[in-house]
Amino acid sequence: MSFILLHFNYVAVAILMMAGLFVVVSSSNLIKRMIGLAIFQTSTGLLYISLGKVSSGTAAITVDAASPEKQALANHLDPAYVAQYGVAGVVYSNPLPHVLILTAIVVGVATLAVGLAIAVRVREAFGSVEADEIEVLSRLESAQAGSQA
Amino acid sequence: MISFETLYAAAPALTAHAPVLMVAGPLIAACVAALSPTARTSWMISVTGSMFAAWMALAITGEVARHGAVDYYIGGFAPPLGIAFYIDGLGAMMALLVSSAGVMASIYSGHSLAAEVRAEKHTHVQAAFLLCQAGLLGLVSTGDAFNAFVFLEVSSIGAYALVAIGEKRDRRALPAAFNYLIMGTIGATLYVIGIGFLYAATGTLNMADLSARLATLGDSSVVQAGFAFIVVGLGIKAAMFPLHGWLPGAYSFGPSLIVIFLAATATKTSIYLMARFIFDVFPDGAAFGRNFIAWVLAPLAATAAIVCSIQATFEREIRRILAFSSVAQVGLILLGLSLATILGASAGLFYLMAHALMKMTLFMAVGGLAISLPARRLDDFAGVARDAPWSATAFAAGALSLAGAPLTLGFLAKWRLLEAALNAGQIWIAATVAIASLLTLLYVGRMLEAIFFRSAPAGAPRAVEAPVGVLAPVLVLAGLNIWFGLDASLPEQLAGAGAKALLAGAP
Amino acid sequence: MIALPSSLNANLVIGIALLVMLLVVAGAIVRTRSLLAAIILFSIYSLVSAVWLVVMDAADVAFTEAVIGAGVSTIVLLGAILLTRGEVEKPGWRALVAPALVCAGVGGLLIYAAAGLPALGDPASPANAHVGRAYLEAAPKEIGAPNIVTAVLASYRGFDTLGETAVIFAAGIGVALMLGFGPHASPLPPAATIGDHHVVLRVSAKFLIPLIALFALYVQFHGDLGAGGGFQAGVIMAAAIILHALVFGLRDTMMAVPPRLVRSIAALGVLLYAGVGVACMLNGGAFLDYDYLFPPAFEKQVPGWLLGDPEHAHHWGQHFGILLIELGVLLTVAATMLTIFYGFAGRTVEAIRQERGA
Amino acid sequence: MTDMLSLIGGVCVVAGTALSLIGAAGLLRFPDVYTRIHAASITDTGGASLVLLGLCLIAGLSLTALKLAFVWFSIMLTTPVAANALANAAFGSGHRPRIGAFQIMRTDERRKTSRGTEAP
Repeated sequence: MSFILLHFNYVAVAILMMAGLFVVVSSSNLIKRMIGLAIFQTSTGLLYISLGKVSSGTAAITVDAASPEKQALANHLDPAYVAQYGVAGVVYSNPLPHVLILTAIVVGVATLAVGLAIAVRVREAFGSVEADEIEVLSRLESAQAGSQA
Repeated sequence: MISFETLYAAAPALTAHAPVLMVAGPLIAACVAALSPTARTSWMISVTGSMFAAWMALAITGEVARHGAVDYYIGGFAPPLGIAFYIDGLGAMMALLVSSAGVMASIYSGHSLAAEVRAEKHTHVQAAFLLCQAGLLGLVSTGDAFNAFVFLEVSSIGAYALVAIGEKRDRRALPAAFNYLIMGTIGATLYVIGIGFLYAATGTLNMADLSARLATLGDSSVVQAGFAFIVVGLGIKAAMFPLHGWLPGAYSFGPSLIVIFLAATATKTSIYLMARFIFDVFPDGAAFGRNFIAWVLAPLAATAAIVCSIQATFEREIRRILAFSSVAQVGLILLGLSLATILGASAGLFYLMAHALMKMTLFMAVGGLAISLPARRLDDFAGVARDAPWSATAFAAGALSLAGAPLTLGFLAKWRLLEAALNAGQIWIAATVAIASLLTLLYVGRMLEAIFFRSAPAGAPRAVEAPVGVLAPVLVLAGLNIWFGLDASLPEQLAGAGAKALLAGAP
Repeated sequence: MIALPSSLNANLVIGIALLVMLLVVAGAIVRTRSLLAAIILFSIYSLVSAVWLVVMDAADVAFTEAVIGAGVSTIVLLGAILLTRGEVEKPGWRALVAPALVCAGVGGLLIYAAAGLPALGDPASPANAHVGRAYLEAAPKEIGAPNIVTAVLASYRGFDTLGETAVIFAAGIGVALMLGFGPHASPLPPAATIGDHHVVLRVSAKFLIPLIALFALYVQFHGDLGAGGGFQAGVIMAAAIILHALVFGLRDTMMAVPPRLVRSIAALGVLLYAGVGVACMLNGGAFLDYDYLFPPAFEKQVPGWLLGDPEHAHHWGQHFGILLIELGVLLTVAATMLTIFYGFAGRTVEAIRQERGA
Repeated sequence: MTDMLSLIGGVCVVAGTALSLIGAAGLLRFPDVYTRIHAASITDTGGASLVLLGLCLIAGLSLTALKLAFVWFSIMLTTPVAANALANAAFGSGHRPRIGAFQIMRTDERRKTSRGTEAP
């Protein structure tokens, strides 16, 4: 039971990624595909953050040793646990995945913006944002490419 | 006989910082280009930035040849805490390849861009191009797995938009760019997932540290999944068959500036990164690694070489022929690497460089012709040789090299591949290379027949010889195709050093 | 199995509840045919995941996800469906078998790996024990910023952040190339015709915009003390200007903050960041080694009171380095977000027609 | 004393969440746009206010309480405006209430409005 609960997040993240990927590969609508892509990328972030969680940890912002917050944090915890896994008497969550995912989120929004801008231009050029309709129009054009020139 | 040890040595202070300057140079140039007032100034900045990067790459190559791999700790923090650049023989070879392709493309863009993109956009186009270049250079020099992702995205985001601006000539550039974006992003995201798994297993992102820790870790489901995600993710980016769906569209409809640059570098840098992971990061003895090479990589590469060559034979649009040919050649490069011997890897890397050179020549020549000729189909290029003899000659040099005609670089490349395959006892790989070469001959023959031996139908628009600014880099590259075919010591040294760096300790 | 302290359990339950909510929302996005609904659901998805991130102690990430995922992404998506004039997806999937197989394959691999991953919150897992812990120990001594995430982001992995700023810059260029040029870009769009009935909105917007800008500055300069930093601040700053455009019309905003200027600021931000790196190099350090930001001779001349606590004096370079590069990030992010907004909002229906005719 | 404050604070938080829950039910069950906006903004203002008040009481007189007060202030500033703008926009685009004084409209006028007028 405990194993399932403590691995639930990985399974949930896997399903979320699949939901995003499924939308990307199966939907014909360009905008919907971008939404799927955004979900796929966001879920990747959730995987990293799961890896960086430390039980009873706090956000990686240094807590002053003398502050009341530190006392409050320490009150709930097993001193042996704090001594083994804490830094200067406080247990923190791992900051590295947070940094990586900050980067990934920003990269995600950059991709989203460029993708949607292209989708808007596709709509202007083809009159549609449905991939299958655009494909038909493109095929037609390929078949007669150059003949109008 | 040119030797890199004696070729060039920059000032020591410059050499010490060359790895990061090679990336920061184009990055800074990109900002300046975006700020510059006119199209002309932005072009000059672009050329300057690219040349600076090439200069730095040359300095690094000399340094690596003399003293071995170069390390650079960014921010002064030693890995694994900080991000470190690590450039060995392979990285130096790739850096030199990317930056010289950048120089050629940027010089070429001075004239070609004017025909393809509205002048007011030029400053931004050059900025995006420089960012793309900076991204690829960062990718080949970084020693940090996550940093590689960031640079992969820097180069990709610029490339997506640049492919899309091909819409001025052909609106099909837009869906092609969209497709490229979707596939590219899926690839990059899968790569990130793979890195996440490796991080979960080892707690580090530095490639050297990863390698050391993975060696002690043994097999686990997490490491295997990480391997699979990384390889599939980079496989998409490298247009590895059957994940190459984005490539023909992107190469067919993008403006020449970006197509020639991407054709020479984009898939190659992803192959580089993949090879880094397969041979360097993952432990040599890992069963899944060997199984993957033997049962997945090599068969897929062989299929690509055959199937896409056949596809290229049946395509009607000239740039699509070249694009499918690229997928096939990626297959040949991977076949060389999959031999996993020094000889095989050096043949694969030699082929990689040769292919970059010949594809760049071909796309440049076609782009030069397309300035005056609003045509895409092969039939429309009928008899072009009479109107534009220089462009056609350059095209012929590239095409013959692609087909592997003797006295060209392509011949040597194919020969070494055959040799390496036979040496490793992999007869079927040698057979695949031979069959793929024959198929190449078919579509190259079709293209050359149309351009040289057919006459243009009456009333068809006639091509005009490309302007000198376009023609000069094309002819230089065409000349290199022949020159290296006669004296291949330069690419041979690079490929040999790269293979040694990649397979340290292999037979 | 490690012995888990009891306090994890409340967090664990909340975390699982939020993940279930995420699953439900994701399912709804997959099912719905309405694009508008999908966008709003995506916004909800981002917001719920931001809450989950807070539960997982990732305050900075949660902040970013909230402003970027739920804020900017939603605005851009809404702009896109406005411009593509397709609020409803065409019924029917393109194909189901192949996508389902692809997803099943990837999902199977993910779950195969998940079984081997360390339990949630395992303090001894390799991920938490190796480099992550090293940062926690080293950063207070070497960098001096209380927020370790900022220390790692801006200093240890500052090069990643430079790359990320370049990605944002590239996205701004990309959107400008796609949407920002053309016949419609030079003349300003027509003044907005907002009726008098939006008087509440206008009055409160006048009040809110300076407050939002102030908050952005707070987030910016508070970044090394608590959650926040250049990215979040940049987005918030852009939000203040976007609010102005939404309420008072794009024309007025573009007159106050011209698109050309905005695009230049984006480039200047990256330039500032890279410039700090080069400055460190010129002073004898490595690229982005802020300890060398100021030449040693210069540092000796600075009066002691300015350096503050002598114990922390050696963090001076790090402190100012982080401040400067965060400023670069702020400039680029704010300007790029605005460029993206201008790109989508400026492309009015008239402009499209004009471009087609041209 | 502190315990007492914490207890009252806890009660406030619970009451606030309950109010939010009721608001969510209203959002789902109410018949038209306006009543739903009403339910949603009650959640935002009333529910959030109670939760924040409760948290203030638990935190005691500290910097945290001040920050919470700022949060409350900005919520009070934004959500009513947002609700107002939403209702305005809904009205502008032709939505008419299904209950209340506006319901008494002539049948022809009801037919003219494009969306959301017909009684279930």
